[in-house]
Amino acid sequence: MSALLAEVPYWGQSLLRVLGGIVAVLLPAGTIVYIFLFKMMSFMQSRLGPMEAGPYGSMQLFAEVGKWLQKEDIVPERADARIFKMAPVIVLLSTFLLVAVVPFGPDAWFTDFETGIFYALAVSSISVLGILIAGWSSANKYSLLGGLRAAGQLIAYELPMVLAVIGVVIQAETMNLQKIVVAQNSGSMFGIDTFGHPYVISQFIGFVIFMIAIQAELTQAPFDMPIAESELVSGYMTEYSGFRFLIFFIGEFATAGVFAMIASVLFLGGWGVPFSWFGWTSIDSIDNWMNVVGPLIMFTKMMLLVFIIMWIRFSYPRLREDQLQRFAWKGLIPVALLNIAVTSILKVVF
Amino acid sequence: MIAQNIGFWIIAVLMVVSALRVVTTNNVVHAALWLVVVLAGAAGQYILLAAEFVAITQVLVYIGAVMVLFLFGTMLTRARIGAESDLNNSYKKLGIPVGLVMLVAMGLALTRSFGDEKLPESAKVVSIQEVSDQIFGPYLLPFWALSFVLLAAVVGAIVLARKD
Amino acid sequence: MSLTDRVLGDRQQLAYIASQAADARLNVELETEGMTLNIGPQHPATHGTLRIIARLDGEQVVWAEPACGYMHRGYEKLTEVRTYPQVTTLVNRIDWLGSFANEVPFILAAEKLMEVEAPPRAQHIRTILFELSRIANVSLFLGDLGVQLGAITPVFLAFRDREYVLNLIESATGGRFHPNFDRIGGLKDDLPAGWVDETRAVMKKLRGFCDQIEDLLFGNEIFQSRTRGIGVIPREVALQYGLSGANLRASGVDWDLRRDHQLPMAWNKADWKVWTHPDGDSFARCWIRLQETRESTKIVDQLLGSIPAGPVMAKVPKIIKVPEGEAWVSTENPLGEMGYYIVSRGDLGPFRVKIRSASFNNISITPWLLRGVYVPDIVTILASLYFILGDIDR
Amino acid sequence: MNLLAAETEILAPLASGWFLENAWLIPVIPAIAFALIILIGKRLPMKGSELGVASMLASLVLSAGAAYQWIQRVNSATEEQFVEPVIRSWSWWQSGGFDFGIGQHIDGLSVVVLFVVAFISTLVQIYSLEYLRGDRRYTHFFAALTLFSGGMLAMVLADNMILFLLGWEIMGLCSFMLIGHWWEEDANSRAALKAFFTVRTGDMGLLVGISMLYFAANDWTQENLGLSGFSVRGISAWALSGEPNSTVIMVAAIALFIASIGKSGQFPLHTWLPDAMAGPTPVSSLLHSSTMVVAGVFLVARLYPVFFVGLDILGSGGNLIMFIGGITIVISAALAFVQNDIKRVLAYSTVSQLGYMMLGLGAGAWLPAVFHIFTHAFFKACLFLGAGSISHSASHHSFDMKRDMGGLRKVMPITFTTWIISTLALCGVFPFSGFFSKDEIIDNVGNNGYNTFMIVGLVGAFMTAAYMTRATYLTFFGEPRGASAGHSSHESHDAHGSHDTHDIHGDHDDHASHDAHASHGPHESGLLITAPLMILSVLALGSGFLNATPFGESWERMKLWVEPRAVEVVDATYPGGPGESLIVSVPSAEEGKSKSVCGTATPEKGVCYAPKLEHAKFKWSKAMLSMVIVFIGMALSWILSVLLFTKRDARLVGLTQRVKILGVGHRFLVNKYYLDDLYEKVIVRGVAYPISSAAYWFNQNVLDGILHSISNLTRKLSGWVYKNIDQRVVDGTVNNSATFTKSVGTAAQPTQSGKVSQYGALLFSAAAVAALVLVIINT
Amino acid sequence: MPKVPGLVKGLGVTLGTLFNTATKGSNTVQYPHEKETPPIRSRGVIALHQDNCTSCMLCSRSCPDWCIYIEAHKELAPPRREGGKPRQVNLLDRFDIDYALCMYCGICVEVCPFDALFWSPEYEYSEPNIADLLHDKTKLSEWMETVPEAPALEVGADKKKK
Amino acid sequence: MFVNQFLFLAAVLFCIGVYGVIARKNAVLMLMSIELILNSVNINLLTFAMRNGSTDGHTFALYIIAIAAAEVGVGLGLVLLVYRNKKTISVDELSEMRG
Repeated sequence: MSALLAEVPYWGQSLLRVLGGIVAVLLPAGTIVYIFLFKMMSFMQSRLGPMEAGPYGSMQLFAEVGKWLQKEDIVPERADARIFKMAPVIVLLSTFLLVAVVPFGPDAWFTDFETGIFYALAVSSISVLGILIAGWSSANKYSLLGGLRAAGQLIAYELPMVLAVIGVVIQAETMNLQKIVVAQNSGSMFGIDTFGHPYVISQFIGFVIFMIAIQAELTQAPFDMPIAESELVSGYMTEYSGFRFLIFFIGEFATAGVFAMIASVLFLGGWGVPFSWFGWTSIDSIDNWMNVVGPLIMFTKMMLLVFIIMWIRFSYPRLREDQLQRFAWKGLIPVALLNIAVTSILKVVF
Repeated sequence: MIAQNIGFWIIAVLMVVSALRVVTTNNVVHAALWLVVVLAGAAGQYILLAAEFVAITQVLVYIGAVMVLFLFGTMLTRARIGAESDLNNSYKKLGIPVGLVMLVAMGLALTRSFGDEKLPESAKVVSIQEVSDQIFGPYLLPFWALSFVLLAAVVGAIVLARKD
Repeated sequence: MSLTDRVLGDRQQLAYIASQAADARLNVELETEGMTLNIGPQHPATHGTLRIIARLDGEQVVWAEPACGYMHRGYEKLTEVRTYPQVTTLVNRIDWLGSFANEVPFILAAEKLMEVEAPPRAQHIRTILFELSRIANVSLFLGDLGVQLGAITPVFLAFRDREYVLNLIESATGGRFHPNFDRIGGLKDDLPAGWVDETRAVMKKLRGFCDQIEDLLFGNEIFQSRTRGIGVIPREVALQYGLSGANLRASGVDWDLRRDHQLPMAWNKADWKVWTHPDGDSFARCWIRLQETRESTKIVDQLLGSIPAGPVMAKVPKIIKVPEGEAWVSTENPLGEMGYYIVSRGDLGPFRVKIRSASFNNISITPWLLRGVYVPDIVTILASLYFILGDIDR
Repeated sequence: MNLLAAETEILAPLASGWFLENAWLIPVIPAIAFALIILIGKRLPMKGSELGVASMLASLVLSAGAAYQWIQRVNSATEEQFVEPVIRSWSWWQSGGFDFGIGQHIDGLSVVVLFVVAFISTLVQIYSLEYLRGDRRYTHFFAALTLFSGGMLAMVLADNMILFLLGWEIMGLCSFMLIGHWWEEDANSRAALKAFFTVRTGDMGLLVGISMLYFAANDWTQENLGLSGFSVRGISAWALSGEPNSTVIMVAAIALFIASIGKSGQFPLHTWLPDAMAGPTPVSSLLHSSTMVVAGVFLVARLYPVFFVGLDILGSGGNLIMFIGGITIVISAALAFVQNDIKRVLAYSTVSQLGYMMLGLGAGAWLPAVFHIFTHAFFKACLFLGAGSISHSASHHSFDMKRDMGGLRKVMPITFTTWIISTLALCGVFPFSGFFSKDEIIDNVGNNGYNTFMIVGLVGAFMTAAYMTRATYLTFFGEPRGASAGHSSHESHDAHGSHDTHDIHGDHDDHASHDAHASHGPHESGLLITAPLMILSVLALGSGFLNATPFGESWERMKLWVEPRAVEVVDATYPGGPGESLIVSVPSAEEGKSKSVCGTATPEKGVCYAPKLEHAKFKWSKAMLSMVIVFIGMALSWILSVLLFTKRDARLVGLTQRVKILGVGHRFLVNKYYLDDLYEKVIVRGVAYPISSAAYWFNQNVLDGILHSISNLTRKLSGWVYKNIDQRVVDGTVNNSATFTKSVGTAAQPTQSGKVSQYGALLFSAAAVAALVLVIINT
Repeated sequence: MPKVPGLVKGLGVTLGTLFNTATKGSNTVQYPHEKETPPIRSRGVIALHQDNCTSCMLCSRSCPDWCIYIEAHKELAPPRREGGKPRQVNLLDRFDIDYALCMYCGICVEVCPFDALFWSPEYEYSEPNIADLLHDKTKLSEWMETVPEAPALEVGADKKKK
Repeated sequence: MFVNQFLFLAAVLFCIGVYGVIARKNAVLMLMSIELILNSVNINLLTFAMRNGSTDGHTFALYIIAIAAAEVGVGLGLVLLVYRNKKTISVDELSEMRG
């Protein structure tokens, strides 16, 4: 982005970045909600989904937003009002912080952290705070149970997520997301460099673990016990209404989008296409049009991953809380550790 | 440098105010949330001190894990919503002179030792590689010890929290 | 020989021992201060206005008791001031999903008192409709099970295919949910033309639906881990609490009134199987219902081919007065045994009717069953016990 | 330098082989087996014991191969060539400039001990298959036994002191677990703790010694040899280089010797060893007689140059090692007379024999001492296993000789025969193995000019003969008593249950016949028990011939194979591979008086790894003298035993009660010289108690007094303030000052309340004030 | 054949449904835009054939929740045949059915001896105001237009009906 | 930027933490105050690391963070245990040694 915005004054740059961030968060979120939640889920259930607002219900999202915005913002009488109001903002905040490190093109990025992926994992853990205090401050037993469940779950699945990422970091030898993208697209597999080297192939176990962890972090089925409506009546969101619920809602899907973006950066080559197709040699030799096409490629890959997430969400029943924890600690984490060990051994050997 | 100084002072004031709220507020969960602000501020200061990795670790470990544990703990011990009266000792006022005396002592020592010494202007950000060379090189033994401490802590926490 | 040795299978024993261990553990830990959670009366897991008062320790239930009666409508009393034809339209609202099946035992009891018997054609059609209402009922259960366990898709598939069955019932009787089609001495009307072929097609669809549900839900490892070994009801306990229907058969008791009671119905004209399961856990109950749905489609298919010609109404007086006497008839309804005890004094309406509905007995086991389980398991167990609030509260 | 080049060509390279190169596998196999037993042992058909036995067999094969190849290697060397040990090392981990290696160091000493350990471990494990059958923690027992062997083997093979320490500590841990195997019995767990803590006391010495040696030696070894200061080889060379400061090396040697004392049960830390007999008999046999306890001796033998230089061995006036060894021989032999428990007799005998080894090492008789390790292991293991066999099959798990044994020679012929052979070996009767090693020690001690200690050794031999005769008589001769008479009741079983009870004994089907011996009476043990006994007794009889000095030079194979030739190795900065180092000269002690024990002046170019030692010439006259002493001891003891125990001679029975001086001596012995009382009552209570009571008094009176007076004062002050000022001054001021004084008062008054934050407040306020004061003073 | 894991099978089911819906259309109906025709016997609404009603009150009495309100007065009608006595007829003043109460049991239709009541499958008569669900005789008569013919019966039915 | 501005900040935080440890009765709040103290130490370490141009301070700051995590884990385990047994987490009521 620095190259693109060289002529723009500092404040303009900042403004553009903020706007870009909002677009990068809200646009995928809206698309995901419409395509997957409204349409794909309905189709999977032999129905059409919203059809009235706009052609094929395409304006439904705005109708929903309008509905929520005009609903009363109810704060339960015995709730801790300030914290209760703050909680959804914290959740959404973590999403915005998260998107800051995702690269969208050779020059289209917000910040270029050297420890990008580490940063991403760190800020993604902030949302736990929001969920916990949402559960606590609602003064509702179901919410408290939901909040506690969510916190336990998010902490438990953060570990396999970090561990799965380490495999990629070992392979790419960097934590910088931009460099990870470049490493994948300029690499080669078994001497063939036509397809680059997307880590989804060599780090398949890591990819699966990462996707499972994302599923859990997003509290999507089969890991949706924090908001399990048949048990806890939406858990920590029970008491929320109006635009605060909307923020939670946006947060949920925006985070899904951003996590999918990070997964696509880590495992699918992010915004890039294999460099050998166009004869690029390094990141500096990439043509400028990639800054426009790159985000689209990224978006496609993201949608693919979100499709998988949502597909599983609409097909599976949920696990029980103890099964979830057991799965994380006895299944994912050992496998992830093994993956790291194997990866590092292979890295040293080859 | 000016921008950084401004940043420092904003964050510092925020941190001090939040830290004061941590020790004075009469709601445990509020105290935890104020502590989050202090910790986040500390992460900011680390970035000013060219310690990016430590800063992010601070966020990951402190805010992502430690504070969540705190909130967990408070919620499991039925933290009440609203003010609680019995969070402080009867002799809490003793703390003020102690803290002040300590502050004065430290202030005097610091002023005399460092005066208006400045930090190097062009400190480059410490890379992860340097830190890892340190950890797995000369400081390997502490690293091992730390690993054992963590293991012991895990086992200990489980033993403590188990019911049977 | 302890109870466990005598009546339980291997796996069942393990599960039972586990539940007893949970019991013992709870007894030790009773000093911990629990949290009381009111599940219901408005809660998604209770699909109605049932309230489960659960005392929790963490996420574990220490003590639980259902509180019912929020929807009590006083059917037993209402019947006393209605004529016999009017009663049928009331009682098919008891188990609102198994509409037609509610009418049958009442009509049969009244017929028993009047010593009339419906003509064979009417018996056949009654049986077909009875089984259709069972399919409509249980297929919804299969979908709803998914929702209770967090899978959102099965319920839509269930509603989709249940609709076909409801259409059939509607085109035959005129009412989708409350057919009021049964009359003392026969049926209100004969079937409309083309109904038989249509029904055959629908039965095929429903078998497909059963396969789909099996793939989507029953084969799912997560579902199995959520239901297997959860809420184990040993055979003896099931008998002690008076469970009936699939809940009883899932505990290994081979007991089906369709086969065991000699009623003027056509079940014995068809070849079908009573499924039992040795485990007695939630999975067994759900699985039994799935198999029963398949059996029902088979019964319907077979009976459709052998409907005898003839009238659908026996000779009964226009104004129905049931002679003095008492009669008890129960049938194997979708939820379990449903029976009516009619005391008649020779009036236009019954003097006293006692309704035995399955769900009330089925949930009576919950205090025993819910001890020591986790909160999510409450949902599983309630879903697998399968009750209809109307059937509990009447 | 030309000379060097020329000679390199002349000298043939030393033979090596796969077994020597890969000797590191020997400890690794049991370690892996341990992990496997722990992980999957319980699921195996034999509950994991097969893994233990198999791994020990593998180790035995490997060490036998290594021994064979070592002999080949020695034979391939020329007469005066230095036989380079086979050393391989890898870097384990580094931290802060320390480089911790891991590796193997094989020379004659290692090979001998390796073989002994592997051999005895194998037999003991086989023996345990039967002995512990049906035990509750059968799998864990084998796991610990296997890990123990792994630890010991690792220690023996260690090329550096860190690894040595690791093996040493693993052994300590395992012995703790094994002694406390039946920890449900209070006595056992106490014995385990006692052993653990006593040995730990010694281990502190090991740590101190290792660190001292490292810091003293590291620079020299790095510079001259390119080795770390932990390396056994480096330390040896450094000690003999004439470089070290005499005080440093003396202190280090003493520290290391304290570790030896603890581990090898030397006076005054010997008290744990007899108590450790509470463990199962195989444990006693393996750990506390033949292998683990010789670790201390091994330490001295391994780092012999350090002790040699540090403690001035071969000096004129004797040294610490000799003193301790000599004292241990006599006092523990004396203790063995008053024991009724057969295992305790053997335990004290072990202590005494270890004393012999120490005496030998201290007197410069390195080879005889090492040889005694070798022979002692066989006969002592045999004796212990024999004792176990008796208790297992005859005395209904009792070890009490006086109450439950007697007359067993007829019912247990195999056990009896092996016992007699081993006893004769222990007593040092020609031609049993003990004769060749023990006599050699006594001989060499005298030869090196320590006549006093030779007499001590002879007294010890006399006493050994006597107490062993007593024990043999009590066990195998005379009338059967108690359990061995076959009228054992279950009360007696319960009474002795504290020793060796099988926990689920009765539940085990295989034991139906065994369990029936309450009615069947004593019988011979099964093959799994007697086979090890027989093998060991054969070795007890024959192993002495490996170094049979009486028969001339050609029989002294141990000397050839095991003893390092004291040589100077040139160009040792890079020792290179085996066979490449060469000898410039063969210095002897006679060539001038030099600072270096290698014989010459401080070597300019070369390094030497072992001190030059003399060997005594064997004389039949001396041997006959000691034989006579032994036979006198046996005869006397036999007569006394017959009179006392069978005839119940009126003159002897109750003698200790009648003659006061004897009574005092007896009581002194029975109470083990009151050493335990000394430790517990005098040291623990005498030292710790006054200090703590003084602290308590100080706490109660002085501190409380001060605080109470302060608080009273403040209270009075605030009362005064309230009375006088409150009436006059404005309310606000008054309230503030009153609260302040009140808070000071409340804070100061109940300081003994146990409130954490109060302590924190005091701590921090003190620190704050102190800091302030410091800052101001430092201006 | 190796067993396909249940997790994968489940995904297959949802994906299959997705494609089915996309290609063959959904099972739902976009209601206000397209309407399903209910079966002929559907009990949608009760139609009144005023002419047939004799105000005999049978329906009103047999209704389980008494939602039919009938009021009538007697009048003398001209004789059916010339020279006969004038007949006394009941003239229907009010015939209301309260659909807010009606249980759609159909007993009234069944008991009507003069075929004055019919079932119509029409179902679109919801009202924002509950009071408007009380249909009077005019409204009820209007439904008569929608009453279908009685359907043919299935094979084997007893033809001599009524 | 002055060295002292960071060090002063650390000192202030430290003193606030000390006050918290003294004044608070609730065990969880005491643990939080200890976290304040630990963080002030970390600021010091990093300041000196920057001043001296070395990375030792970073290493130890990381170690301290890890230790803090362990401490909180065990500390909260203790608090929960105490709560379960005593139904209070006020440290003042935990003085059974009071003579």
